[in-house]
Amino acid sequence: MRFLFVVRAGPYAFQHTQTVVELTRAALDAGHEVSLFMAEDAVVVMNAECRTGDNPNFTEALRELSDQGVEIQGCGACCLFRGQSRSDLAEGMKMAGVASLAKMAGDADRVLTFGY
Amino acid sequence: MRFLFVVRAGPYAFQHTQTVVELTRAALDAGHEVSLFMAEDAVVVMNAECRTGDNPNFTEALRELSDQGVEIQGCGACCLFRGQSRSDLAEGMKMAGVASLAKMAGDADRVLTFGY
Amino acid sequence: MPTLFVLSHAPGADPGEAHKLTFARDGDAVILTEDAVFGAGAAETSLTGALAAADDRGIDVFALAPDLAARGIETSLETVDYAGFVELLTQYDRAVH
Amino acid sequence: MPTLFVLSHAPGADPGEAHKLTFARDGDAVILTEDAVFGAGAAETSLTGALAAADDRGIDVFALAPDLAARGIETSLETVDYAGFVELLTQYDRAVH
Amino acid sequence: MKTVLFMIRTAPHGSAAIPESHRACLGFATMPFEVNYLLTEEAVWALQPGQRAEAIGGHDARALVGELGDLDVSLYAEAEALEARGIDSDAVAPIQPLSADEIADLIAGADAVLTY
Amino acid sequence: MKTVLFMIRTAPHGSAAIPESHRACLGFATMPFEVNYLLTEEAVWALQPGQRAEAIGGHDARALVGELGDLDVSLYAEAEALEARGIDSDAVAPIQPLSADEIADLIAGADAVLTY
Repeated sequence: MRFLFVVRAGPYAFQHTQTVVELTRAALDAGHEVSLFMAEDAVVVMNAECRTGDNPNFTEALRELSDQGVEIQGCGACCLFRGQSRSDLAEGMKMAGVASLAKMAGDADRVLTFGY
Repeated sequence: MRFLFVVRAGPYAFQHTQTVVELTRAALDAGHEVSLFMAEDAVVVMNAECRTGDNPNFTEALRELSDQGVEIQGCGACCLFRGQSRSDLAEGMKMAGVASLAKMAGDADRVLTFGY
Repeated sequence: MPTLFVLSHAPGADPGEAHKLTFARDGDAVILTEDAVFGAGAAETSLTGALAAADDRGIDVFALAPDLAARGIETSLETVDYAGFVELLTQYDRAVH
Repeated sequence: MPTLFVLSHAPGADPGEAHKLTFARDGDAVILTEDAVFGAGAAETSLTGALAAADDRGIDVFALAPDLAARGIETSLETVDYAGFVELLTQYDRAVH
Repeated sequence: MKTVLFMIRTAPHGSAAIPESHRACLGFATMPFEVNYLLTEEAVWALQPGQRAEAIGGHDARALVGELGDLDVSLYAEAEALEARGIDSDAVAPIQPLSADEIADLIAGADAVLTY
Repeated sequence: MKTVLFMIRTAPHGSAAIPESHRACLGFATMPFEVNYLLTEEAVWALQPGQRAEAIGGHDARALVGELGDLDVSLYAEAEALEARGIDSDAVAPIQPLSADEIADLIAGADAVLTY
């Protein structure tokens, strides 16, 4: 089965990104496919330069998931609003428009949104 | 009188930054002094590269307020968590630690927090 | 040493806004801003009772005019613009948001 | 065509979590995650009544074990780990968060 | 053709829930989807007439929602929430008020539900 | 010496309110401030015993709050909120339960109130 998780809340202000990382790992372990779409404050997790010290680094977690075949896209406008351009993004993460979100939702068997 | 406004919510996901910009303008007009401290998701507004198209650009609004003497600092750790380093910040905006927040609060006659 | 309580969340979304007023005293004041102005209109909300009780206890209640205008809410409360909000911040000894 | 309702906000902070359950039907299910697990313990919360009513209507109620553990909450509800949460997502036709 | 349901429960203006869901909805409306857009709880305030959003640099939420109707998006609002706020459901046409039971039907008919 | 009051009303773990307020509090505790830290509403769950925060990669909120006590921060919790949640107020020492009236006193004695 293919899942799409959409995240809107910031990765270090709210728990949602942690939940999504764990759900994605569990879904892969069970043989499912996963796509992620980041929007609004969630897009900062796509930034290659995130430095979290001793705390969990969700950019690294997503990089590993990307290596395992998870498709990761983020709202391009939301990135630009927050000062992020294509060259700021970590490997495997792409800027996309709302049509891509629709396409990812259409391709998914299950969609789950993580808002605020 | 000197005001300190502390903002934690993201500038484009919540209204708080707009309110703070307007309050700051009104405070300056009334002859007061204002300091701003950005934390958590609010720090992205300090990024020099924010592109908001036809929508209000709060980075530009803060740049103008900075030119009018408003001190603008942001939580350095929060910046790093979100992939922002010193060189990403707009002119007049500084990364600072929690001791600076305490000093700004100590110097202010009134403090108002804008959380989530 | 009066306090200005600042509310900004929609009354139906955040019961904490009404709860905050349980810490207010005679001479304190409340200002409804942002989505909290949905509690300033004619509709009965989770803030209605708390605001009436506050008023009875000598707590002044204000609402921020630009936030009312943006949302199409008319109010019988006293309204202030951003300059008036700043003025309230100077008149009260501290603000609790 | 049953639905899985996903709750994640603290019951005292967000009345919308209980409200969401008014859209649930026999055969649907609910999972308490993140701060919503504060509604899974012995304490009476704004979710208590809604969850009891859901149970009476044949709506299964689950809670996410790692979120319970992190918060020190013990529950009499059926618990699942992340793998179980994924399994629930496959078993129900859609999820509403 | 898949059916997507946007469920918005967040009040307009204080957050980006309405403009962001509107934007995402545009993405789905250009693809082969049946798109339903439902306002519940505090989000029904989006239908309040007389919004002068320029007072805070925002967008008239009622106009944004109305625009979606022109794109063959079916518009719905929770009847109970409208009534509790004194918003005249006759005045919100073409937005259709729904009972809790009708909302349950709408959910049951969706392939994916995006929440804001 | 100025008095600052941290008022936390947000539940632990679902957001960064506890670790972020803890961190800010450290900044004030190293400066000439009298620092009060008050948990209200859902934030009193921070005092729940038996948290195993490693299950979600987080921090034990009770330990974080307790640490502040070692830095001469005065710790308080809303008695009514503790009672409603069945958290034994004797078991939370040195955190002092306060009535609504005592909380009003604490607010009235503060030069600045930071809310989370």
